[in-house]
Amino acid sequence: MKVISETTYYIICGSLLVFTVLTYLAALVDLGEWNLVVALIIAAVKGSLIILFFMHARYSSHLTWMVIGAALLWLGILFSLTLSDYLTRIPFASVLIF
Amino acid sequence: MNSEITLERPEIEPINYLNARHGIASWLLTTDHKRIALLYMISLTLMFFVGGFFAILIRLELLTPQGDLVTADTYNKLFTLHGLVMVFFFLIPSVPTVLGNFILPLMIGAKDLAFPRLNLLSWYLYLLGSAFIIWCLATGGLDTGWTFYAPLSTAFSNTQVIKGITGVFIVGFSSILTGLNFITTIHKLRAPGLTWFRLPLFVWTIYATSMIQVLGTPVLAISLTLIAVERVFRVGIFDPTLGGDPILFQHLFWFYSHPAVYIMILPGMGVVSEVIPTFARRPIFGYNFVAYSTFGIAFFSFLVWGHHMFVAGESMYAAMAFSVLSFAVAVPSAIKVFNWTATLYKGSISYDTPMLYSLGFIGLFTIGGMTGLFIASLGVNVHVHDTYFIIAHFHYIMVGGMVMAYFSGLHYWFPKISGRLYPEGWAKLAALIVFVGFNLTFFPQFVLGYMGMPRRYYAYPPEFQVLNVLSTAGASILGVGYILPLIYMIWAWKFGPKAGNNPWGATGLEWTTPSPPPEFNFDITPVVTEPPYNYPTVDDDE
Amino acid sequence: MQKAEQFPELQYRDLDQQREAAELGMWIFLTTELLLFGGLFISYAVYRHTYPEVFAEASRHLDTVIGTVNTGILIISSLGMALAVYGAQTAKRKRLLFGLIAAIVFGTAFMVLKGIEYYHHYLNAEFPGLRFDYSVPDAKGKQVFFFLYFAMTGLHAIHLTIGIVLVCIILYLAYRRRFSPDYYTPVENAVLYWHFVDIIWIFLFPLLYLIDVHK
Amino acid sequence: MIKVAGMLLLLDFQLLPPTASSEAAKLDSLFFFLVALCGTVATLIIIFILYFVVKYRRRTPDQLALSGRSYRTLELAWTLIPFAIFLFIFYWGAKLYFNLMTPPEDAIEINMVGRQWMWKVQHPEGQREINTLHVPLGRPVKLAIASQDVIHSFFVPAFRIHLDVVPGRYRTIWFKATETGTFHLFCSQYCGTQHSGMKGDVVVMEPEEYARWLNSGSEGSAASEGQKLFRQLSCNTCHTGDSTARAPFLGGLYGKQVNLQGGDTLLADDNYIRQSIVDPEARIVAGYKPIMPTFKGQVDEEQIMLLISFIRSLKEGREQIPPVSDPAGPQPSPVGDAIRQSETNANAGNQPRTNANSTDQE
Repeated sequence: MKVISETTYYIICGSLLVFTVLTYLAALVDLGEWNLVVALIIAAVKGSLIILFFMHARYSSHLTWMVIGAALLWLGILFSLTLSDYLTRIPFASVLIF
Repeated sequence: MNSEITLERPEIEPINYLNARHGIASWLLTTDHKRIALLYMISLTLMFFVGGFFAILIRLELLTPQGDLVTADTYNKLFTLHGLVMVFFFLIPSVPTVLGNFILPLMIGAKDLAFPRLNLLSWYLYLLGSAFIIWCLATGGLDTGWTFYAPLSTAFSNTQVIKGITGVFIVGFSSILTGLNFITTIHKLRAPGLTWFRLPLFVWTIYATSMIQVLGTPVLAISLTLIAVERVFRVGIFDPTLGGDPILFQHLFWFYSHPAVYIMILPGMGVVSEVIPTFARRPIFGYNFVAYSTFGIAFFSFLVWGHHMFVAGESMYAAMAFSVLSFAVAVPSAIKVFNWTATLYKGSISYDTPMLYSLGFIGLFTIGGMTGLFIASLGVNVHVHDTYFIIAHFHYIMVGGMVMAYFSGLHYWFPKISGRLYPEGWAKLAALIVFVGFNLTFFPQFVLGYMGMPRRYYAYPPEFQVLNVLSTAGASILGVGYILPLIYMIWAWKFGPKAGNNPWGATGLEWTTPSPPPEFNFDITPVVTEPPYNYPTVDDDE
Repeated sequence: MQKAEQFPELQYRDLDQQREAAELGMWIFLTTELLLFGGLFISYAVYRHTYPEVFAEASRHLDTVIGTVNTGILIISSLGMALAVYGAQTAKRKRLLFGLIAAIVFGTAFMVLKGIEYYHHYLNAEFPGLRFDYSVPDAKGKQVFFFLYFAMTGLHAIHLTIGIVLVCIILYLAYRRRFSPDYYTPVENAVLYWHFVDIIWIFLFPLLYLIDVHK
Repeated sequence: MIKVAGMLLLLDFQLLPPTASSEAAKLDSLFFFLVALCGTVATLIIIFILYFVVKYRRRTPDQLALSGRSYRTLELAWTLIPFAIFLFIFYWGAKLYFNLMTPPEDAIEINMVGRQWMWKVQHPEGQREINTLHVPLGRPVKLAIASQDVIHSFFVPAFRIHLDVVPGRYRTIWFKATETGTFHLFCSQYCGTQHSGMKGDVVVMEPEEYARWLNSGSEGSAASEGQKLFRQLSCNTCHTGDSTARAPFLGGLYGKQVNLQGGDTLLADDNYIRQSIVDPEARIVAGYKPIMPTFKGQVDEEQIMLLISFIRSLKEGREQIPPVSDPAGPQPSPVGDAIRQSETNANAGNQPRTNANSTDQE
């Protein structure tokens, strides 16, 4: 198992904190629908940093990468197919009422 | 059957996993995958007969158009618990936990699963889940249908929903842990030389099944948790009067529960892929295609859940996408059926019981699969949705397919598990009875469904009676066919003739160890040098 | 004690194989955890699509300051866990113990702040199921938002609590010198779990706290 | 065997449901195509299996199999050909589905409410019935169905239509009956204890007979019932129709685009009006304050349908809104319908017939 230096950990932690502040600041600016996109991109970057360095995925086997890939792929299936229903419902006039 | 070996066997029984340790604790605290498989087998058999008992009561009630045997409430509880017990406590765990647990490590030349203690924990979770179901049953039952549709289950049913959900939730975790264990085992503990394309197809199917268990079950767990929270705290995540959307529950539920159908059928396909080459003495036709189609099924199974909701209120366009994907999942299934049939070509075929069950499986699975095309087609679905057509279709897959395959596997590996042979004549008779009884039970239900008999009806218009009577008659025959193996297998376990290491002359590592296998399977870790199903053949003169 | 752990279990060829299997098992477990949360995230997506304005309005009832501070706290606790692995790998026992203790302290701090938030929501009648004011405008969408808020952060908090208990056990074992550069799989797996819980929060934070805060 | 044969004769045994709608026949052709296709393939597979099993049976215990080879072309063939066939079936089925989900413009609109455990029907002319649905022969009928409690499913086997009724929204489906008679109506989505009791009849009548039936014992049209309710609930204190009113003007609203606060526009259909009654603050018309109280709990699904019928009947003009001061106010104009208009002139109010919503005209 590869040993990652302490310095790397400190740098990653620092950038995560910076990104957190960035998330907050980005939310204060009115970007319309892009607010959500920006927030999610920053979150994805932070998540990737944690997976790659804190969780050592960068130095892990292909198998670990396959597991991560499968998890994300299946999450994607759950999202895309469920939303394929909700985003195309207009012809049914199926607004939620009550 | 190799009789010489039996004769030369010395009087003293060699040490095997059954007689190596004694006492109740040696069973309840065992980490031996073979013993855990037997524990599972006993508990599953129990649950199978509990579920079967409900089924018989359901069929008896449907003998007449009026409701006369039980009350409507009781009937609703019967079909709910029949579904719940059979799906979550029998079909989903059946082949993986019993045959998979026992055979998989033997097949890949491993001494045990990767996490033996986790394996035992899975069994205890299964027991705990069953205990919740029994508790739920004892305190009044459950009447939401095994599908737990909101808002009926959250705001309207006044039965023991929470206990039922807890039971399913717990058994779901058992299923996840089993899947996790199998995946790790297959990746890490294969014998030297056993590459992916030298794996028996059973291993492929268990791997694909485990993938579905690991990736699908958590979503079921969270959706059932939400139902429970909504019910207990009167909040609304699915209840429309509080702002929720009941269709969302169906999405989450079927995200797991449709692939769950393939959790049930894939290992059955694995069994059949083992049995047919053995009794045709030929390598399986198109090994690569069968192996890939296993993964094809597992992957596509996650893309089709919306076909349960064509008329339930999902968007028309989503329905179309789900419909075309549902047709796509039929392709790999078709590939398998064609390849099994082609394996028989030029074989040396014997008619032993496992083979009879497997041939029955192909026939019934073909019918079940093809009626799936009817349902995947949007137009026909609008008519047959929630009718007996659906009931017949999925029973052809689950009972005609899966239970046949489970029986096939039980008979096939019975000599390995017990070290003894079952009585062939009785077994063949039972196979015949099951086949006839099954078709008589469920074929009329296709007709009933197209005629328009809705599912979960306890009283029905009189013109449906004839077919219902036929179905009930078939169910009683089927019941006999299921009890028979129970009797002769218990008998054979004690009194059957010794089987020897390899009674079928099959390939595969599991047949190279003694029957029953020793505690740690292999004294020397085997090294694999040849492809699977490497049966010798003679040149074709034609 | 330490010696006994140096041998692989019976089914493994060697310690490396055993460690790889344990790591693979842990990653697969995290996959199931991700999909467990996935069910809540997709519900969130669906309802945010259904009630966009109500969600934005309700989001303003959350305490952004506590949310931001908590994010930082969790990241620092993750650093502690990362340092613990480093300590275990390099046999620096102090680093190992210090990292674990830091994670426990910051994890607990997170839970305390979360509890304060929950209490405020309870006082403001924004706690569906316990105390919720249905007479406010758009009560339904708001109810769904707060239900999802409590479900998501609640499930996260349950995971974090399990994580803290787990780290306490690891800390005890580390204190008893059970780990060495040859054998530290439990540390590694606990760390993976902790970071996973952290990642979930990193997504929860903008999704719940920061909807249209600029308005 | 004899007994079964006897039962076949005695019980008027049948294998297919009646085919009583225009779409049913189309669906049956797809169904029989599938039966023929799958039947052929399944029979072929079974014949192949039986043939191989007999021909290549093991004659001596140690007989070996004959050597063979793999056929890649064969594998590809039985992968691609089924897929092509499947796409064709998909196309056929999808076309039928699309038809069923898109009602024709000239359909008669009938409202239904499903609840534990009955079907309530409300004809636009005011006739109400429970567990029976009368429809005319040869005219497309569009059903708008809502559920008051759990999910139900509207199922008429003879018409081959099926629709899950989800609480909280209207769902629509249509059919055109092609045969007179009485047909089963089932709830097919499990809905609680008396699920199997939630069934009824669809009665298809000749148009003249249907018109007569509508006329008999009618309590006044749905629109007039709705108007009474409108007054009872004091809706007219705000929806006065004045330019100074606190609430939007409802005349001619139905079927129009509405400007909402926040700049969105929305079609004022059944679902929107329903939402405005039970959850008024969800979507507010531009220029108005969110002052309307919710009527959820005060009106049930049927009453909401009456109110919608009333609003639908309003044309552009002010005089239709009953003034507060005149509780006995003028009779409203019922929803127009050619059959009803020819038969029920007596029931018509003092408004000119041109009030009828033009989309409901034949």
